[in-house]
Amino acid sequence: MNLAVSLPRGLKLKNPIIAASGTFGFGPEYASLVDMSVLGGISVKGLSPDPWPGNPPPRVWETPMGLLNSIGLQNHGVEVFCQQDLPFLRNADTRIIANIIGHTVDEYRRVAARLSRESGIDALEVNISCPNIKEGGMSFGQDPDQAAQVMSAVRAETDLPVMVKISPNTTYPAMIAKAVEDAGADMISAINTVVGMAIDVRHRRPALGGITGGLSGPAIKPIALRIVYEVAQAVEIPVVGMGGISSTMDVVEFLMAGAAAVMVGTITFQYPRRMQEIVAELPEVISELGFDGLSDVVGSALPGRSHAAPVMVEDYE
Amino acid sequence: MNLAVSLPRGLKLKNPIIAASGTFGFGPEYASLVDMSVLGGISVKGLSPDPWPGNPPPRVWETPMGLLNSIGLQNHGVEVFCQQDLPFLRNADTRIIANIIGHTVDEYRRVAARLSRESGIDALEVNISCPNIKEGGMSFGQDPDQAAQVMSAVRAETDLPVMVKISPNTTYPAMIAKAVEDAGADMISAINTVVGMAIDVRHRRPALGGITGGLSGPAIKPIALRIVYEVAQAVEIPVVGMGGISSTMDVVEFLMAGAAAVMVGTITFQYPRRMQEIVAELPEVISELGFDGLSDVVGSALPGRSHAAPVMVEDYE
Amino acid sequence: MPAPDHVELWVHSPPLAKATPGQFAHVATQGMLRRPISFSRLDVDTGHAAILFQVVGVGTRWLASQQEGAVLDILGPLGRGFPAPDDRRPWCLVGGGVGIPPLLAAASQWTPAAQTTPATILGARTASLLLLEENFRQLGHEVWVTTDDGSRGEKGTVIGPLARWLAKNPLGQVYACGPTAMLSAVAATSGQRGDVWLALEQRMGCGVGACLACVVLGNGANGPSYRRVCADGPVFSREELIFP
Amino acid sequence: MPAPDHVELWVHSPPLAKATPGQFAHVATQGMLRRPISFSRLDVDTGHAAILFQVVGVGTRWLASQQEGAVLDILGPLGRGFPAPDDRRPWCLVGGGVGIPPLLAAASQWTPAAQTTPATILGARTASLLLLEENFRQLGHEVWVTTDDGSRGEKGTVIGPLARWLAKNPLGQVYACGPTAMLSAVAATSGQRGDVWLALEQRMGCGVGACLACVVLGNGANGPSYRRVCADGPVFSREELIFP
Ligand SMILES: Cc1cc2nc3c(=O)[nH]c(=O)nc-3n(C[C@H](O)[C@H](O)[C@H](O)COP(=O)(O)OP(=O)(O)OC[C@H]3O[C@@H](n4cnc5c(N)ncnc54)[C@H](O)[C@@H]3O)c2cc1C
Ligand SMILES: Cc1cc2nc3c(=O)[nH]c(=O)nc-3n(C[C@H](O)[C@H](O)[C@H](O)COP(=O)(O)OP(=O)(O)OC[C@H]3O[C@@H](n4cnc5c(N)ncnc54)[C@H](O)[C@@H]3O)c2cc1C
Ligand SMILES: Cc1cc2nc3c(=O)[nH]c(=O)nc-3n(C[C@H](O)[C@H](O)[C@H](O)COP(=O)(O)O)c2cc1C
Ligand SMILES: Cc1cc2nc3c(=O)[nH]c(=O)nc-3n(C[C@H](O)[C@H](O)[C@H](O)COP(=O)(O)O)c2cc1C
Ligand code: FES
Ligand code: FES
Repeated sequence: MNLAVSLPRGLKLKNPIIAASGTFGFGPEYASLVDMSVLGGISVKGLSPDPWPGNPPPRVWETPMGLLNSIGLQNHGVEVFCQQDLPFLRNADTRIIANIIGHTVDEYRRVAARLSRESGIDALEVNISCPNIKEGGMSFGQDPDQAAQVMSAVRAETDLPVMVKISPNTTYPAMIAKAVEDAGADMISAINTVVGMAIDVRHRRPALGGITGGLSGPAIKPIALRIVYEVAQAVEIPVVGMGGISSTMDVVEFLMAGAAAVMVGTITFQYPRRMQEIVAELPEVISELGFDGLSDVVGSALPGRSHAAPVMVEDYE
Repeated sequence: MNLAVSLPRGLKLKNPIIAASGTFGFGPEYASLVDMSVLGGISVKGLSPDPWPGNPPPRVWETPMGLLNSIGLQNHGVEVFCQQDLPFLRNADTRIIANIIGHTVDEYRRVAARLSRESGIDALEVNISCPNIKEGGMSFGQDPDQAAQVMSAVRAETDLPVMVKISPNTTYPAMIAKAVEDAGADMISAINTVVGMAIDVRHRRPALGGITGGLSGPAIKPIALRIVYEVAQAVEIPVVGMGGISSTMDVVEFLMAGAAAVMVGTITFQYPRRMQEIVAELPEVISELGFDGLSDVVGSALPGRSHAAPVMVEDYE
Repeated sequence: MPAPDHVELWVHSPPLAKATPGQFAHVATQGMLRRPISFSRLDVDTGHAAILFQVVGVGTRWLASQQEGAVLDILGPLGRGFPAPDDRRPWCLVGGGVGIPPLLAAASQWTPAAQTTPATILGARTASLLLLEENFRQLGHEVWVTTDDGSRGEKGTVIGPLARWLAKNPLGQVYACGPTAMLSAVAATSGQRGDVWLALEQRMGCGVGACLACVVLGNGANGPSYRRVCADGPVFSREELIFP
Repeated sequence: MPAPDHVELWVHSPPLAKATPGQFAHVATQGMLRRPISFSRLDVDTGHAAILFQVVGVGTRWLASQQEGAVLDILGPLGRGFPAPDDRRPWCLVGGGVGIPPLLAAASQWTPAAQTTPATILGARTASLLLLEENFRQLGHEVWVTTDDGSRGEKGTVIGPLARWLAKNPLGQVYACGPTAMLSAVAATSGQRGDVWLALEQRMGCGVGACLACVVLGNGANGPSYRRVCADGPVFSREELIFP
């Protein structure tokens, strides 16, 4: 079965499985464990114009079926990335998505501009979950106007396919998605982590150095599916779904909810080869569910689709 | 150890463990399994002025360490409650909290007024997660002004202690808490369920009859703790924390994050006696952690508290 | 193993053994919710109760992996079981798939009406999934079997034999358990007659009537209203229910 | 059991057996994250490696419950281990609690400098928690023991014996592993001298350098910067680190 996915501006993936930003480094870290050429793509760790130090440790904490992280978007900046990491990535036989971050609209613009001068980058993913330091720290992803401003600034600098990664930490994620679509986004990726925290009971304090952190992993899958389902109906552009995927069936859930492709994050820490396994299993699982191809699966649980028809008619279960 | 909790307007609980609304019915359902007199209180299923039918089934679906429900606030209305359920509850040796719901400010007002005429109710819990049908369906809990209007209307009708139960499905839950505090709330309870969904892959459709549902259970504990921690700092009134509690240590996490008492919901479905076990274990756990009493635990992980002091100094772990 | 992927599991528990056929056990496995499973056999003398289930997901897989001697956490018996038949009139059991086991518990306890042979109609998708046929024969029942693919008995559904039995037994009482589509057809086929009892399934939360998760559409005092399968059922009379 | 609640577990895996002492195994248990545990012994000839750990939470409890013959899912060897000592100068191992096991792996591989006896200083909260003392003695080390409560050896911390050893061995090399407070004290006590190697712990995500979870404060090219314990360490030279 052909698993290829065609996305806007000529972005073609071998298959819909992409490594999620921040969980796959810049590629070489996992290279001895994961065959990158099997993946549809990888989204690298968020890149800012200048290096960001990130938060004090501890930076991760386990929760029931979830992971809290307060990495704080530590990265060595777009310049070092272009010089040090891009040469390796150019040789990787997969699509490279650069995840970009900033504290002001101009910082986003600068990163986009810098990356657009380089070869080897196939798409940009704009992470709007960063606090807007000019506007008092509310994240760009919580306000449609600010999100649109970021997208417009990035659009002005690049012809690369651009996806905007939306935050679940806002009342109406679909409204943000619509705003960035109108501002020129080619795709939406959803969702980023959910704000959460844990208490280190023995030490009587918040468990993470950053106090609050981002919740990821299977615990957030229902939250992610709901947002993908809503966004897929609110916008015309493709949605890349993520949040808690740990199995091939999880991927199918996201595809049915309207995702054209998916990203896989936290589970990689426990099972680095899970993405490869999913790529291998996907054709069979899709066939067994009665679909002819990947594109038939996408959106099949959206309103107005084949809802009522169960895959197998089982009179007796 | 004395576990009693004193809350505003003379509301006194034997201990800080309260059964969460919607997970404990009206009391008699669990009476053969749970000794209600051991509990600090019970919050009954949401009550509307007229009966609400709720959503079509299926109404529950399991997710990783979580539960999605789309009960849709089915209830037989406040009048039937007063006639049919209150006589039983009046004889229960625990505090009775009536959870109230409405589709308009006036519906909330009517329920509060009706309940205030009855004896046997110790407090009201205003669930503002209902859609405001006059304002196009945005929930009261997503907008500070609307939330405050509901609280003011309820306040005008009752001298009972009132807690407002806030929703996590909004950008700034603490802002809602502050708004209802200003409108006369005596306490905040947090959090209600997180909007989520699941796909029934075999049937190619949303798993719940209500399409989306509310996520509860351990999966949401980090989300709940973060909101309790923020709200406890934003308001002066006590916070009743909940979301994913399944053990005594979970209760301690909520207390440390600033909750004066807690509610326990979803875990009751699996282990009806878990609340009793927690009440029994709590004194010993609190002592082992080095606290003299319950009130010392409350807020001990908030900024400016004894943070840095670990409970035990372990040079070698 | 009663059929591939099916497991019957006995537990020693005098209170459970006193269940009424049609009541269920709410079994803690892993995950957030218990699993409702009907009793397939009840031995009040020895204090044993059995559940017979198909392995379909994580909970039943875990349960099937339990070793002899394991201690299970079960709430029950829960719900309203089948009312015993009026023993002056003939009765008939209609079971599909995993709806068959609770009917065996009933068949074992109920006495046939004088001068009648109790009838049992069993349906399955295919022969290998047919449960407990021999057990009903051993109890002296007249047994009709249907399979969707005709691999055993009559090709088709339980509705064929049921319609014939109803035609011959105008005062017959019907006790059915199986998938909703089958119960709906049983309800339709039995027309206006009384004494049709249907045991339903629905996804459950608490199992004790507190959460309102497990509802099905029924006839309330003031028109259609939701009824709780766990507490008002799982057994309902046909008149209590509304099928779409 | 090396001490109460401590378990040493051998795995057959030729690639793991080739680890450098100080490297670690990243072990899948349950829950979302793997557990990092250092190698306590390495037998490259038979292809076996051992990890020795204290049961402190869900992951180590699960691991301790594994039966002989179980197949484990381990990533490794990961990280940068201890550099072998310059064999012309004396060296000393300093271990606290569960920091002791990786030092045994080192002690077993390294040769003493000519005319010196390797020194090992072991600390624990109390006697029953002291790990592997006999093993170091069997390797011919001179062993000093300290306990916080004086229940075995000198009352106090490893810093006492270390300061005395450093005073006698101005060119001595130091290899330490233990809780951060101990490593910080070792760093302070060893003053400006070079060849002080410290093995750190930090909560980890990926274990391979990709997620930036496991950082500690270190000296970067342009001032203080975070270093990854999993990929840049867990072993760092004293100069690379900044202790608060
Ligand atoms: C009153 C009652 C009696 C039943 N009696 C039997 C019986 O005797 N034998 C038997 O094999 N099965 C019976 N079932 C169905 C049985 O409950 C499900 O097959 C079982 O819960 C599946 O659990 P799982 O974890 O293996 O599957 P999963 O699909 O992993 O379960 C996920 C969730 O869905 C629920 N669920 C899945 N299927 C059903 C279903 N058909 N009905 C209700 N909830 C479901 C589970 O309880 C669980 O909460 C009965 C159901 C009800 C309501
Ligand atoms: C490089 C390295 C080497 C280690 N070597 C050893 C060893 O040889 N023997 C030994 O007993 N222990 C060692 N530890 C500590 C060991 O990793 C923890 O004790 C273990 O992860 C606890 O897991 P748990 O599930 O039992 O505890 P839980 O507290 O339930 O674990 C919860 C989470 O916290 C993490 N965690 C808990 N304690 C620590 C810790 N001290 N350091 C890092 N993460 C922690 C766990 O990995 C897990 O992600 C080492 C740690 C590191 C970083
Ligand atoms: C340790 C960690 C670091 C992350 N860093 C980034 C990042 O730099 N940029 C970004 O857009 N998302 C980042 N994310 C979010 C993930 O890309 C993803 O949106 C989220 O984890 C949900 O997917 P998952 O449940 O499969 O992990 C990070 C997640 C984790 C766990
Ligand atoms: C089945 C179900 C029904 C609920 N009904 C109500 C309700 O009527 N009113 C209300 O305020 N909260 C209701 N809740 C929310 C709970 O009271 C609680 O806020 C939430 O479940 C989080 O706590 P938990 O994780 O311990 O369950 C319901 C939750 C569940 C699972
Ligand atoms: S399962 Fe809770 S009411 Fe039936
Ligand atoms: S644990 Fe991921 S970088 Fe070290």
